[in-house]
Amino acid sequence: ADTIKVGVLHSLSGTMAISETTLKDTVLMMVDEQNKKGGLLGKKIEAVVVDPASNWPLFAEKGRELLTKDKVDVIFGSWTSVSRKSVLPVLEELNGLMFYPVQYEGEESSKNVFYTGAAPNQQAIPAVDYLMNDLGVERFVLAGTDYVYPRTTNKILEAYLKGKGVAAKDIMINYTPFGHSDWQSIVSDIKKFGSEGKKTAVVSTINGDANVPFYKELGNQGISSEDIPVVAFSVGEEELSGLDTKPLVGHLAAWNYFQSVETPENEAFIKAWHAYTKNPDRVTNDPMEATYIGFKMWANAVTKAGTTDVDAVEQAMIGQETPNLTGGIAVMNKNHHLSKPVLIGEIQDDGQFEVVWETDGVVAGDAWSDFLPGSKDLISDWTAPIKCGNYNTQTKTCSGQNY
Amino acid sequence: MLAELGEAKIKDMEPILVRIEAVSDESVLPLLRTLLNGNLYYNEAEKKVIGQFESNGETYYKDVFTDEINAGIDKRDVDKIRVNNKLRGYLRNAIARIQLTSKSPSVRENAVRELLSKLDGSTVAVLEGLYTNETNKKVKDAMGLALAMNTASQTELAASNRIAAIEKLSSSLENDVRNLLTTLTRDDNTAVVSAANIALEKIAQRANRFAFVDQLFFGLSLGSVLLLASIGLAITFGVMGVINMAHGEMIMLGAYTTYVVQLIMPNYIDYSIWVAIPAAFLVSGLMGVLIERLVICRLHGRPLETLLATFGISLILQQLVRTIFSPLNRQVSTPSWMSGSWEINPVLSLTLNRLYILAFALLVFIVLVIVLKKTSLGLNVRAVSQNRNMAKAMGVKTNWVDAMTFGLGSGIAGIAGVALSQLTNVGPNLGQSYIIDSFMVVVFGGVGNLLGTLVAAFTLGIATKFLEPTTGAVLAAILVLVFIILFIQKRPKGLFPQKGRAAE
Amino acid sequence: MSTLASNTLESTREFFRRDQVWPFLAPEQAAVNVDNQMILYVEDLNLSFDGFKALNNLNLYINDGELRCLIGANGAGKTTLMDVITGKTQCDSGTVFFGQNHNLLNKDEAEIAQLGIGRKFQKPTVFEEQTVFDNLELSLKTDKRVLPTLFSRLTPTQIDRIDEVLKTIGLAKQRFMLAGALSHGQKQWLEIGMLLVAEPRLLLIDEPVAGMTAQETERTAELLTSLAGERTVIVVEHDMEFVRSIARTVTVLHQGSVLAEGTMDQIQSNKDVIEVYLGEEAAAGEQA
Amino acid sequence: MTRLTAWFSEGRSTGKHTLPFVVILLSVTILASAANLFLPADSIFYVSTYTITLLGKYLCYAMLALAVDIIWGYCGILSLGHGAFFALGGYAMGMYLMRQIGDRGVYGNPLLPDFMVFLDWKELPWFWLGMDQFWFAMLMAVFIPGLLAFVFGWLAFRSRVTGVYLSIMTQALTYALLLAFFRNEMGFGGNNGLTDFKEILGFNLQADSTRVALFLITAILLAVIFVISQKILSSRFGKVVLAIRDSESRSRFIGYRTDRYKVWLFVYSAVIAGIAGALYVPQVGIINPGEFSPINSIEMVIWVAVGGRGTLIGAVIGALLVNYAKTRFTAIMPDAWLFALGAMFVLVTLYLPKGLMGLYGQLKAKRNTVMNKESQA
Amino acid sequence: MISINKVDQLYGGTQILWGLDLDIVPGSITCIMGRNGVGKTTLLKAIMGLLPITKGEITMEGEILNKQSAEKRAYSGIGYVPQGRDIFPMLTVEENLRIGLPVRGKRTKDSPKEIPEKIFELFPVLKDMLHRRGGDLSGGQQQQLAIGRALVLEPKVLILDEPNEGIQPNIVKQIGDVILKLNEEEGLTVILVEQKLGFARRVGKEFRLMEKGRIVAADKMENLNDTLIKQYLAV
Ligand SMILES: Nc1ncnc2c1ncn2[C@@H]1O[C@H](COP(=O)(O)OP(=O)(O)OP(=O)(O)O)[C@@H](O)[C@H]1O
Ligand SMILES: Nc1ncnc2c1ncn2[C@@H]1O[C@H](COP(=O)(O)OP(=O)(O)OP(=O)(O)O)[C@@H](O)[C@H]1O
Ligand SMILES: [Mg+2]
Ligand SMILES: [Mg+2]
Repeated sequence: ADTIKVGVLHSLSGTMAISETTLKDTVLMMVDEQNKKGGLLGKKIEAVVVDPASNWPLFAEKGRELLTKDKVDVIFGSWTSVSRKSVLPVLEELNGLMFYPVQYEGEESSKNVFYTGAAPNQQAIPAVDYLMNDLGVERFVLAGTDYVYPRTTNKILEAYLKGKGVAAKDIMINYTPFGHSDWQSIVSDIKKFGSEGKKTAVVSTINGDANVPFYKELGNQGISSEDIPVVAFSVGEEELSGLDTKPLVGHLAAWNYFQSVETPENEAFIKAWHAYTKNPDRVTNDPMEATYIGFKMWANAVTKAGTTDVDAVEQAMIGQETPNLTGGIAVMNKNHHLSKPVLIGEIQDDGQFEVVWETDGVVAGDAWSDFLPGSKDLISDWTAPIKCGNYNTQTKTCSGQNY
Repeated sequence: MLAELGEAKIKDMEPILVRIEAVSDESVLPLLRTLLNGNLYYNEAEKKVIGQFESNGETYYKDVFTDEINAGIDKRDVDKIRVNNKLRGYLRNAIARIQLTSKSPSVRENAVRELLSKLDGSTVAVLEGLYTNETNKKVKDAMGLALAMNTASQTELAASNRIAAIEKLSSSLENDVRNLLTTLTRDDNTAVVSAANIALEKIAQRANRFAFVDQLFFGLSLGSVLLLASIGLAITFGVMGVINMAHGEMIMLGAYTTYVVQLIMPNYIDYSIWVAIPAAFLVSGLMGVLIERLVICRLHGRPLETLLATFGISLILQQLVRTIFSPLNRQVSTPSWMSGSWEINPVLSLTLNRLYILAFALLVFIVLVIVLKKTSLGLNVRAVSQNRNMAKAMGVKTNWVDAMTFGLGSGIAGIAGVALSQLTNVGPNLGQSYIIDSFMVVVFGGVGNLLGTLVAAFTLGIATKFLEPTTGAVLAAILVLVFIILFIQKRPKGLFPQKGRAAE
Repeated sequence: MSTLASNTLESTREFFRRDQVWPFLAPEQAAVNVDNQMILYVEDLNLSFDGFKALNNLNLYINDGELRCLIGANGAGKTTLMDVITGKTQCDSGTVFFGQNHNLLNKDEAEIAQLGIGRKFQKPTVFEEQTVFDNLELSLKTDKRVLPTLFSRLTPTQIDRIDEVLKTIGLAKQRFMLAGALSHGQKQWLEIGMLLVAEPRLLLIDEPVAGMTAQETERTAELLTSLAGERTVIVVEHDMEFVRSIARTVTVLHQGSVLAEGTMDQIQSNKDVIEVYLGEEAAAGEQA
Repeated sequence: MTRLTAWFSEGRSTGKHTLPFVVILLSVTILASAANLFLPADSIFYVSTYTITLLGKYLCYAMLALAVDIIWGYCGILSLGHGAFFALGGYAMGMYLMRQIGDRGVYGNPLLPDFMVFLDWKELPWFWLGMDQFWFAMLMAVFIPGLLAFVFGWLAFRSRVTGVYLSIMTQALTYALLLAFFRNEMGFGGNNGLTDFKEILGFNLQADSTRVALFLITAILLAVIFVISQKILSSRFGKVVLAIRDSESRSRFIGYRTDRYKVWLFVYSAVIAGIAGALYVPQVGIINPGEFSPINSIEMVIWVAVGGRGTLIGAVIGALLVNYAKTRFTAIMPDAWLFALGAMFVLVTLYLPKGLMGLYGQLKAKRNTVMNKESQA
Repeated sequence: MISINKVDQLYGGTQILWGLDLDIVPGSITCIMGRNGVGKTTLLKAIMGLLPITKGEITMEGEILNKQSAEKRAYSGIGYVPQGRDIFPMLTVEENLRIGLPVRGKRTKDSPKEIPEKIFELFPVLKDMLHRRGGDLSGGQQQQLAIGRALVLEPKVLILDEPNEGIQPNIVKQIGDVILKLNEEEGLTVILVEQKLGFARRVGKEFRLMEKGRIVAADKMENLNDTLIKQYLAV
């Protein structure tokens, strides 16, 4: 082929369009920039955009379409876990390559996927540490949408908190359906739970759209961040842009990236983004950085391998280093997850986050959580001799491979 | 000292603030408030702190003490003095401590209540000093409460004193009181423990009553949202018989209209709602008329086809909004008079936005009923929906009636959008999330019966909210659905069925 | 307590009655018992709609094989009576027996129809989107349960029967036309045809000659008289000429109860009937 | 039995589209399969596995559309919840496929599917028992939808719930199931559903031959169901069903217990939907609660409306066409495809009141009149 | 008054009216007769504007009606009592009658707020049933309501399609009287489709016989003889 093809598999319609459209634009911007630099291996990069329309089986179908019909060399895509799980068998069957840019529950490592978002140990655990150590929080509300990511994260956190001596009655767990919009009772429960004398915080894994009504209700019921801070793992700059943030000032989020971090790389990135979208008000967020890092690493890996052949690129990827937008260097580990710094930010009234805490160095993403009984013995290592995504260190076996 | 504040790191700020508090009186309040709001800036060059203010969309800087405008300064000259949660907590308490001597009794009372959970020795000493001289009854009560709390918690005091204090506490609903009593139930002194238990019991009884009111309010409020969302559909679907899948998008248009109105008048957010309501009615209503004239009017006598066409229209409208406004959610601000809550007592507070929306929903309902009952439109539209040809033969301008009715239903959906924009996302999927509930409400109430829609909305709202605490949100939703399915078996035509020979 | 238990037991039994759950297990319908020469017993029937008494202590007995005319002012309750008999409307109190052994009040429309009670509605109702022929086929006297219907085919005798009826009702040419496209009068005829092929024991006919020409009215009269004897016919009609041409016994309803009953002549000279129904002139005119 | 054979051999009632449909369907599928298996990938006649999978999916949708049409087009019961039956069939198949993974899951647990290990379940819930047997799972794929349809239909039709009330209740049904299956406690994998399947009856699901086989089976079953449905609907049972659509109360007055007819037709339709779901899952590789979403069920109705309600062939064509349009549009104009699809729905309703089959009918009528005129001249 | 010129009408593919000509004399009562299915109702609907005609012209007092919508025609003074009554079933009797008030307002120049008492004088039942749903009335009551409803419009021409279907004898007579009275006292032009010869003879002043979508005989009522009846009305 005379071009290198990059598939973009992000929903442009349906419920997930809100989040995913931005990532499509990010990939297109990266492709643009790379082409301005002369492309890759002397060829132009061509982006192929399809719309899986927030319909999970459609992700598999569109993934197959990209790989067999359009013959793309790499795919950037997916947001929800289920969409990733849906394309995964297709990727493995057709030996495609995908970069997945969103924080997720972990417990997965595929040869054909690189996970550039945060694993639970890169978001949840540092955040809880911060709450306990810096804010003196003793009671926790784990509020989430009822799906795998919150379930897993909360399981991990529960185990972690109990390990730290938090009593079971000081942990309240609550699940709500997708798109839940009537938060009155839950917020009032949280308020009650938080007014029993001990410093309380909410750890929120509430997904997507449900956040706006949740925060509005928090504001209206007068729960300020000083009384009961909320630390969220799915609320970033973009989610806040749909919200009047004045009542939310002081609530927290844990990410690997904030737009407000001042580094030259970030400044350049934001500038490029504003130029690309022709909108000086567009915000940037963590999954965009993950996409950015993923794309850079892929480009480097292709250059290093001298080909776009998936197996070669996959091996070349491991050990790739790219500067983070927030400073420091991101490294692709053997388990296809990144090492990244973890930042905790407070919401400001301009919809940005103010970093209030960060890890000293980078944290390596953990494919398999150490806090879950099923997976504490599992590791992932895609280099010889193990070459396996779920290797049991006890039984020294590897299971669940499709090839 | 102030300059230090400007240069200090967040970690080092607390001691500075303590010093500031120690030397000052009410005159520093503006400084602390500005800092609390995050509007305090530091001018490096002049080594001065100044406040940032905004009006008419322009930012300017003022001296926080003198209110003198520093004209020459712009954004680049100043750095924000950042605060974090811990500091905000400290600031709030500091303000309260300073305000204990404020002239306004209500300010004093709030200050006391603010400090209930932070009763340290020095505060108590200050309170004791103020208590005797306090003239205002309410403030005095609050201070008495604080002092009683202090007394009750002092283990070295005589049990009888403490018990008396506990009895005094049992009439309060304050959280801090309850927390204190709960700790006292673990006291060494058994008499104190039993007194605390009795007091807690008493408080719990009162609190439960209020909790019920609270839940009822949640239910009514959810009901009002359902009512608003479905009332337009009760017209287009219930009365006209159009299976209007684009109803949700009409709501969405209303919400986006609110957004645009706020965009146009950014400095009058508080009044924007009053513009947004008629604007949304017009936008959605006109869109409704357009849809009716272009599509629905050609589908007379084919009600099921309206499902197909309006579904297509809903897809188009969604994508239209996505193209124009981007797929991201838009930010709609809440006017200040609608934010916050109406605190009736420490355990019962009703959020203002929901209160207004409840009232608004009822108002819209009543106006609509009057329009349909008192104007010929109501009669004509029913006649047209029952027998179009005969209505024509009786001189009813069926085209006009159809367009007006559909416009009315859509317009009301638009108004609902204004209200919903205050509660939830304003995004392209807004409509989708309400369409199913809306149909459910209309059908549950009985198609073609506005009163049924009202009752159904509130029934479902209240049922959901009373189930939720025991079952969780997901199960509550499922149970309500199952309940509706079973209920319809008993009453196959909804709560208020159409009766009579012709209804079969 | 025990009554509660037995009640629940009873209702559970009712719930799981095998003939209701599995249609093919339903017992064959017992034959109609007409030992007393009487086929329909309507006793003390009461029915009110929002306070308005549509049927008021109505008593009516119909002999087997009789042709009975039912007349009465508009709104007297004739159609409502038929509604009650055919199970369309539930009455407030009273009894309706078909033969001596079938209580019609606890049966639904389909059961009643299967017992052999056919009805023609005041406003013609036919299956508009099916052909005239199919309309008749559906009405044939056959096993109407699900499985037998699924596997049934038209027998030559049935086809002949339909053809015959088509001729009788004058719609032979329209046999493959959609019933919805028929004119009002033609629909009336089709509905009569549907009654004929069903071969019911008791026919309830609500205003058959409305909208028919004089000749057609005559033909209808002939048809109905020929049916009587073998079948029992109850006709409601306002066309006095028609009623006279067929009537043996006439029952007059008024405000939900029987006002008078007797031969046509008796009725026509009855003062009350003249006052509320026939009108002075009409009665006089008819007698002249 | 003889009655059965007689019933099938009877000529009068077979629809005139049946034979051509079956012939075209089967020959296209067989040719496509052969092209996929036996031609080299660079041949111009080669049909890629992608296309085969896509076609297989379309055929499942066609079967589902058939189910919707039977109940809506012929009996006038607008079900906005057929996605529920489809998904239940799919889940039955998904559970079987999940159990087939055995210890090849990521956690290597021989008994529990990954998502259970992951959420720390200790043993298999009772409703997963037996699902490792293909025959049992397939039985469930038709039994569960059928049972649900029976219970729901029996309740609803007996109480004479009709029209929009019924439609919205079916919608409530599927919506309730959606919420229930989203719950992780339910033991069906929550939002993620069931995925990562490996084998069906010992055949590798990723092998081309397995895919082709599934595709062929789908086509054959579609043909069979089509013929049976055509038979049922053109029997007197079918006429009764039409009569119920026209005027249910009149049908009762001639002695048909319409509720039973409706229940059985509803069950039949649900079973077809269940079969479609069971065939769909191995071909797309995932089943999750999204399939229960009310919007999906509405879309099914729309396929039927586009194709032409009340003709079986119309339902099939509608499903194929709309889904093909969706596939094409989402690829060619990812940003604007909703405009195209939406406009298509609006235009079809306005200009083709009886769907595509209605258009076909009109064209034929026109040709006939032209021909008549010519022959008269 | 109304004249119809060479009108064709088709339902889908089948032609019902074939070049039909008809003249309605102002102030007369014209009775249209014919067997079932010859197109009487179709003709009346075409006059009212409820069915489009494919060819020809319909004029009323010289004004061409063809392109006018039915509601315009109602304002021009045509009142219609359809076959099968077509009451608005879920509206109360009162509402059924009120529907026509705006037209009446335009036509009589005094905008009445109330239903004219005249209607209740003609049909006293309606007064008793004022708050009952139209659909609940008995067949005959509905028929009376339908006529009353048309009269609310204060029409110049009243079209009646088999108005006596299902009406008790004394009211049949009364309806006849009403028609005659309105015709005589207010000069109302009436077009009446009627099957019952007796009534037609009593009320009608002119007759038109129809067959297969055409008018085949037209004359004064006195001249309606047995040969014509046998030829066009017998089966
Ligand atoms: N569902 C109902 N609700 C209220 N009133 C009703 C209902 N059904 C019937 N009625 C009333 O009951 C009375 C009897 O009606 P019915 O139709 O039986 O009269 P009928 O004798 O058949 O008259 P007609 O000869 O005019 O057809 C009427 O006054 C009617 O208004
Ligand atoms: N909607 C329709 N579609 C097709 N044909 C129709 C339709 N309505 C009526 N027809 C046909 O038109 C012809 C005339 O019907 P019309 O109703 O005008 O008859 P009519 O003279 O009023 O008869 P009747 O005395 O029975 O009322 C009939 O043969 C009928 O079959
Ligand atoms: Mg009657
Ligand atoms: Mg007629």
